[in-house]
Amino acid sequence: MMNSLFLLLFILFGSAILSYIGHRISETLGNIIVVVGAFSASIWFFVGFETPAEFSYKIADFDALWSFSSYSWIFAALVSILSPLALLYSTSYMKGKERLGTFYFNFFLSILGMIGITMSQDFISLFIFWEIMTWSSYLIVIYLGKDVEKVGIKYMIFSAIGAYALLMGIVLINREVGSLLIEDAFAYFPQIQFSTQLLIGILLLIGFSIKSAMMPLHVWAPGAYSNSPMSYTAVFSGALSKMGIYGLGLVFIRLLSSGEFTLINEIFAWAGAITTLMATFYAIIQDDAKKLLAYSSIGQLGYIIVGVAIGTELSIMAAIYLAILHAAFKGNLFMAIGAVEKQTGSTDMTLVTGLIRKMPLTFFSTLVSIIALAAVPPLGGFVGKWMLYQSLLASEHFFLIIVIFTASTAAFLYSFKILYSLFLGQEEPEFKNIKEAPLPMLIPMILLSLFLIVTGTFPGILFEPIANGMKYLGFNDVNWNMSLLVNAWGDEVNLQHVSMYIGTIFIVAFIFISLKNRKRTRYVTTKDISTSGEIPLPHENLSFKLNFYKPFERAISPVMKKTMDSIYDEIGNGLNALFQFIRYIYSGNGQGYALYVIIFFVLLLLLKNQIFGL
Amino acid sequence: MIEKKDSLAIGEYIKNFARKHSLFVLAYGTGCGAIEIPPTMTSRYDAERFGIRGAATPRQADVLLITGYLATKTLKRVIRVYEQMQDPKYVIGFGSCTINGGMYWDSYNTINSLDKYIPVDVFINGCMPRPEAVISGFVKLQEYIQEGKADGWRKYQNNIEEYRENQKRIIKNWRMPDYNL
Amino acid sequence: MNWSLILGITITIITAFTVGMFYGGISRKVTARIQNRVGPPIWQNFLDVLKLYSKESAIHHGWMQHLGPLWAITASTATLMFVPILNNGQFYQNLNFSGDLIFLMYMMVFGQLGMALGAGQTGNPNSAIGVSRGLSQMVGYKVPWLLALVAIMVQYKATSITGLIELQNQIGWLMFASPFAFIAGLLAFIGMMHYSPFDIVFAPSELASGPPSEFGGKYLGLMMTSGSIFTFAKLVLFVDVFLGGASNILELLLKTFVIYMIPVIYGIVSPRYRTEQSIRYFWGWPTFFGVIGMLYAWYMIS
Amino acid sequence: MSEQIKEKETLEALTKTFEKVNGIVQRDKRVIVETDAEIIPGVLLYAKERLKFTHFSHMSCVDWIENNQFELVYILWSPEDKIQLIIKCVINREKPIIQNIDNIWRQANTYEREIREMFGVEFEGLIGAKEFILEDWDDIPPMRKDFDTKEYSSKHFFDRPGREDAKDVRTVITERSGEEIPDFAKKYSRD
Amino acid sequence: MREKTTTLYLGPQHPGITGNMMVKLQVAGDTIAKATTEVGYLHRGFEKLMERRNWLQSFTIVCRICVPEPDPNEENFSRAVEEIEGRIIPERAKWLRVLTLELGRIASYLLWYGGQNGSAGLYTVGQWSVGDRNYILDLFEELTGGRVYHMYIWPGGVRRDMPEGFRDKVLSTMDYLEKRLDDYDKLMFDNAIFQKRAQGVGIINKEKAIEWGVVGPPLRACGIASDVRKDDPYEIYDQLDFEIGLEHGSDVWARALVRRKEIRESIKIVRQVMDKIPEGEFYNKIPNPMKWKIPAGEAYVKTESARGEFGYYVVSDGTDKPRRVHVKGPAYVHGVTLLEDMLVGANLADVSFIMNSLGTCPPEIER
Repeated sequence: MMNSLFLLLFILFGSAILSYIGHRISETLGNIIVVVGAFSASIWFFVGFETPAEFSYKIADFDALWSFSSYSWIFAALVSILSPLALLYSTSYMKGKERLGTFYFNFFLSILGMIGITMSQDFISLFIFWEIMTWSSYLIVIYLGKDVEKVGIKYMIFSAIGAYALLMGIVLINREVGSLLIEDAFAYFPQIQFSTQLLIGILLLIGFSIKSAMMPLHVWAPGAYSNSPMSYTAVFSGALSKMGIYGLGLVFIRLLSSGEFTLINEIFAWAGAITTLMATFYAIIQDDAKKLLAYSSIGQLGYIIVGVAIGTELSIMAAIYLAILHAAFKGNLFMAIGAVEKQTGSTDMTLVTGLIRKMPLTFFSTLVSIIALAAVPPLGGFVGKWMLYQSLLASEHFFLIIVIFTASTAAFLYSFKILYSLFLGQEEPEFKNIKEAPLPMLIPMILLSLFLIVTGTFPGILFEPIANGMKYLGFNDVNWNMSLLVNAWGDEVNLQHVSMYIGTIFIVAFIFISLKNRKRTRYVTTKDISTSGEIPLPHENLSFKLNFYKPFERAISPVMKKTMDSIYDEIGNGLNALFQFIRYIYSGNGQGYALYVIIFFVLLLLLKNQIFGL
Repeated sequence: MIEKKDSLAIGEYIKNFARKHSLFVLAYGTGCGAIEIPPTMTSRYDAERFGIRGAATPRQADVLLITGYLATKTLKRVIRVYEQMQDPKYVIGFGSCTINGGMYWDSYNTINSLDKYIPVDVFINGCMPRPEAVISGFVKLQEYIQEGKADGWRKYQNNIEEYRENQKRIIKNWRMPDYNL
Repeated sequence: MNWSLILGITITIITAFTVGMFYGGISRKVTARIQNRVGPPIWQNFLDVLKLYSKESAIHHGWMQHLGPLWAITASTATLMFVPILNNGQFYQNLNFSGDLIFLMYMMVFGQLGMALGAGQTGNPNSAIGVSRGLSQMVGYKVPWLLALVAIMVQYKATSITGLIELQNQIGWLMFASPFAFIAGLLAFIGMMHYSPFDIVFAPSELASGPPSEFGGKYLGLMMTSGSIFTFAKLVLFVDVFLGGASNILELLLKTFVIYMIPVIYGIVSPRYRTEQSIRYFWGWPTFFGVIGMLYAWYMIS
Repeated sequence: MSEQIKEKETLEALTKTFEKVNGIVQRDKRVIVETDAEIIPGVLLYAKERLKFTHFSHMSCVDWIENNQFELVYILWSPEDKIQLIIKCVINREKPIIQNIDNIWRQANTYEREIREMFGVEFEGLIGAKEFILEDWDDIPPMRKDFDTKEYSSKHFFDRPGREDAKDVRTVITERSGEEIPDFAKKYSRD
Repeated sequence: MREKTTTLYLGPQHPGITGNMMVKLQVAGDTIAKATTEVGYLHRGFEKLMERRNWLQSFTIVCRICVPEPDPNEENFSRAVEEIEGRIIPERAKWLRVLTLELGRIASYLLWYGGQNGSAGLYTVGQWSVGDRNYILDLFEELTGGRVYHMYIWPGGVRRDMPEGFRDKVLSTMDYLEKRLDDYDKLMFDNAIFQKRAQGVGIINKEKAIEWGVVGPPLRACGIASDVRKDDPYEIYDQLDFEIGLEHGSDVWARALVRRKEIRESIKIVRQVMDKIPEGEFYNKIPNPMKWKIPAGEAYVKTESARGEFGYYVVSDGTDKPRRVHVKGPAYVHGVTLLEDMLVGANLADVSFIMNSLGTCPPEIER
């Protein structure tokens, strides 16, 4: 009998293999397989499921259980929505690249990993899927072969640290609880010794928070995000990093729910807030759009971590809401930047300029995503931020608010920078022949943009599944409304009023300004600007791009002096020999990894009694 | 009952009234006459009483003050700046040099009659005109605006070829983009 | 359709525009008097705006520039809509029941982002530099402003402005009840008004006029309109939060005028800070007062 | 009148060091010397380093079209001794080339650029844009004596009305009003 | 290939520029990577025009060379002519010349107050000082008949004697000004923000200042006591008791302090002149100006203007017209090479501020 869960994984795995083979034969065939596979998996996930689907089996004497909880379903849904869009985008984005088969194989595998993680109700299969996800994503990070030494090694080392921490935690849980089922762990966890609880908690948290790029464990992320193909980064940053959040949510709310762990919660909340602030500052000073978005992702994940770590009803809701929205707007942004990269060949914000008239739809989707990202009403981002602040206010985390609010304000800086540098500013002759991105790239972007616009006015369409999911975490009857936000003190924001008002005034003013002197209003090129009466020479650059926020940089220089990255680099230099050795193992060859995985598991199985049966 | 024509006239009157009482002067000291602009704008003479204030860029400005002689090099910039201004726009020629070259009539580098190159609405004579004269020039301009006579910009649009020809006689390297006229 | 609401909104916008314009005129007059001049008539700003609208031609460098001023006016009137103009007033009720302080804080940035995008589209380096400075400075003054507001929200457990006004009817003005937060808020507010010494954004001596460099005619007119509305909205917000709101229009005018004159007078006698100096200034004393205010609030509730 | 000791010392030092230098003490604090164009950098360097004429006041060029010569003038000032030293040299007008001295005084660069533009004198290895003051100039350098500015002006610009015949303004006025030029005014007549 | 740094045109049409010139900035962030000045927008060919005019006609156009402070031009030209011709001028004329020169210096410094503060955004001081400058211009008007261009100092002396009651007017104006200067001090020099803006900005190295031929207040702000009035006294400066401003900071702030001191010293000089001025002739008659020939010769004369040493090199070939007049204004040194060098690495917000502290005046660069 074919279980629907199993079938889902089967479709994904089958698509992986088939797309690999298909791309060997011809690119078109491969692309068709990719799109069909991706959408059929997604459709199967949303339509074909009989709930509750369950699948249990044994791996080496351990009980394993696959099933979606209402909480993990949110994340699985997120993956299932974002990944087909990203794959559709990818067919066009990756056109003409080499080794496409490998790329799509790994892409599907990491989707499989993510789906697997969300459906694992036991720690061992969670770990296995976790590793599948990690390896496949690693292979994509190094796929383009850029900066493999710096980026790939960093990513692999941090992933390995995370995996080992996770594994240690799992091992300890098994030792103390005697079962690897997640539900069992939750049930028996309060009975074990406090110090062990703490140890397990911290180990699991480290394992998960590395994936969600929390400072100071974020070092791998900027490179990895910006180094992989943008179609994958959309999923990488949008969905894959949420797996960490998923885990953190489980650990914080279900495992460490007793009052003794408030300190850990506080520490993580602060770490999240600092992550947000610092990552925002880093994002501001980036000159490469991908890097900027990578840091911005870290920053946005920081908010989510804060929400999860605070652990109140509203904050969890905010966190999950933000996680979903982040997947949408960051996925969208990475896709848009990818479109720019595809069309112009660069994402260097000091080079690319004035694309707005060439790529209006890409600009539109970037603009919408940026407004959502910057949490400006009336788009969806605001709702999440608002709930987060309210939850912080209600739970009396005052200084935390200041930190993340500052970060959120500072986020305007990079938001503007990315819009201005790539799309606005001078239109230069070298970008004269740029065309709008092809349709397969546009469709996902437009869909995501529409999603963001709708959630601004009616966030309730997301609140419903979130409220469902939160039941699993122990929050019953979560109060939610279609478009009215109410905080703990009864103050409210009516988003429908906001959207309606803004829409009306905007239209009225638009009609006014467009009709006024319509005949004598005209477009002039960006070269015809008031340059103090002088006529600029062709080689002179009139776009202000370089060191865009230099004064701000100077103002924040005291905090930025010793960056985390440089500390790691220094350590890295010290441990060069070790790194060389690790490089020898992680040689960048797929078969090597397979070998490594197999050896690891063989060892695990051989020594299972020694390790697990302590 | 107000006729349509009358209402148009009233509209025109209000427009002109606003235009006349709000003159943004482009901050461009083209010649030595610029030295009398600070006194005109500051405490003793205070041109802001008449709604005259400085504007930083041509896009925002209404009045272009040509403060004295124009070197050929400046003429090019003046034309560019003038064409970047939005209609209606006015030009005040300031000092004798704008009228006929003044004491630099035989110089190889200064033009002699400004209104051959851009339309001038009001000339203020003198070398240099005192702030009182400048203000009276502005008042004259305000009168013309109210009467609808300050239409140099329209003249420029209509006779653009003629002006261009004159301009190109002096500016040898004509490397200017086409502006909105 | 709620026609009375639409009428109310229209009246509010017109009031805000008129008051903002007159305040601008008064500030020009006051500046002139201090500078030993007569100064323009106080309705000069109306003439300026009218003239700008009556300009016959306009240029734009693309649709984002076309939308920029629109965006600004949308945001400024929206801010106005969600700020209670009068306490318990039947007239200026608008939509202020459906927003709160946090919402307003974000709403206020909305217009700036739009303006910044409009200015960015022009391709004028002056505009871009102005925007870069403006946004940087914004992060500067947002910190004390935030501290002040959060201190108040925390202390009185209310994020809605209506709630704060009601509260102030009972306990007196927050200006006295939370003095430190008030100081921080006021200092940040001075920065928010973009008068000297915090006018580096528009610094004519190096940036021509900064972001609006390329805006002329109707666009500049719309920007000036939006600016005066926004000024009024900010003033009312400040009065509502710290000065107990106003129960009639005269009281409102009086209070807002007093608050408005502080940055104006301060601006007349100060040169401008450089961007980083201004950011550091805001992260100095104002933030210090904000933190004190916060601790005070904390002390008061625990 | 002072003894002019330092002035004489300066002159002596210059004339003794360089064969081709000769000059006079004009008056208090004024020394003027002439030299050859080839050794100009040497003389200037000597004056600067040894005689402490550290301040480069001015540099000029005079067109002696009758002799077919350009005269280059370097004016130095000694802040210590408070003496002004004028060093002059002549170069051929047909082939006006001289060594550039902006490595001795950086600001001489400005003067040289101006002289290059206004007289067409070439300075060897002079950096800086060719155009300094004028723009798109296509006539002979304007400060040369054989350049007629009035002719250029009437050719390129619209002539100033009333000046076509270059008449004395007073004549024009009196003609118009029908009066006689008064006797006291005739004394100052141009003709 | 497009440059990476942004090109920013500061001028010619720009509110931040002094006069009509252009500084093209290459900006990286708000730091200036390269600055290029371009002049010539005000070139009238004065020197060529003078060669076409006879000696007295030339005298009427020299004052147009530097607009903010025309008197040093007249002084220089007259003195050059007198030196070549060997003409001696009456004692009273010398005092009157010093009077106009010092009044002109005060007027020029008052204008500088406006520029320096305007570029820092403190418009009030500028409004006051430029308004108060009108009182000096009134004095000029009464003395010379001209508000901006005086044409007062001419070869042989000065054109007119002091009118009646002029002395009291000068003295009362000086009293008024002194009071006003205290007001400016309160708003400008005691202003913490102004100090923050000015201190440590636009530093000229002392050695470089000598090497590059910096003159006037910028040089004195480097701690070098150099003033033509003291070093090479002309007219009757050696009979007057005055000090020159001397500071050691070499930055904008030091230059401002130097000027603050000097404007007060100028008031002192004006008072002294009013006290000590001798009676007598004010003008030695020159021959028929239409036929006035000056013997062949040459002279380089210099005057301390408000911005520094103002030099004229005049060559006569024995005819009724000058052979060559070459003007060296202080801005000639400051406005091109020095400015280009100083702006590199400076903050964008300080460009206009630094320019104003140097007192760049384009018309004397290109003439």
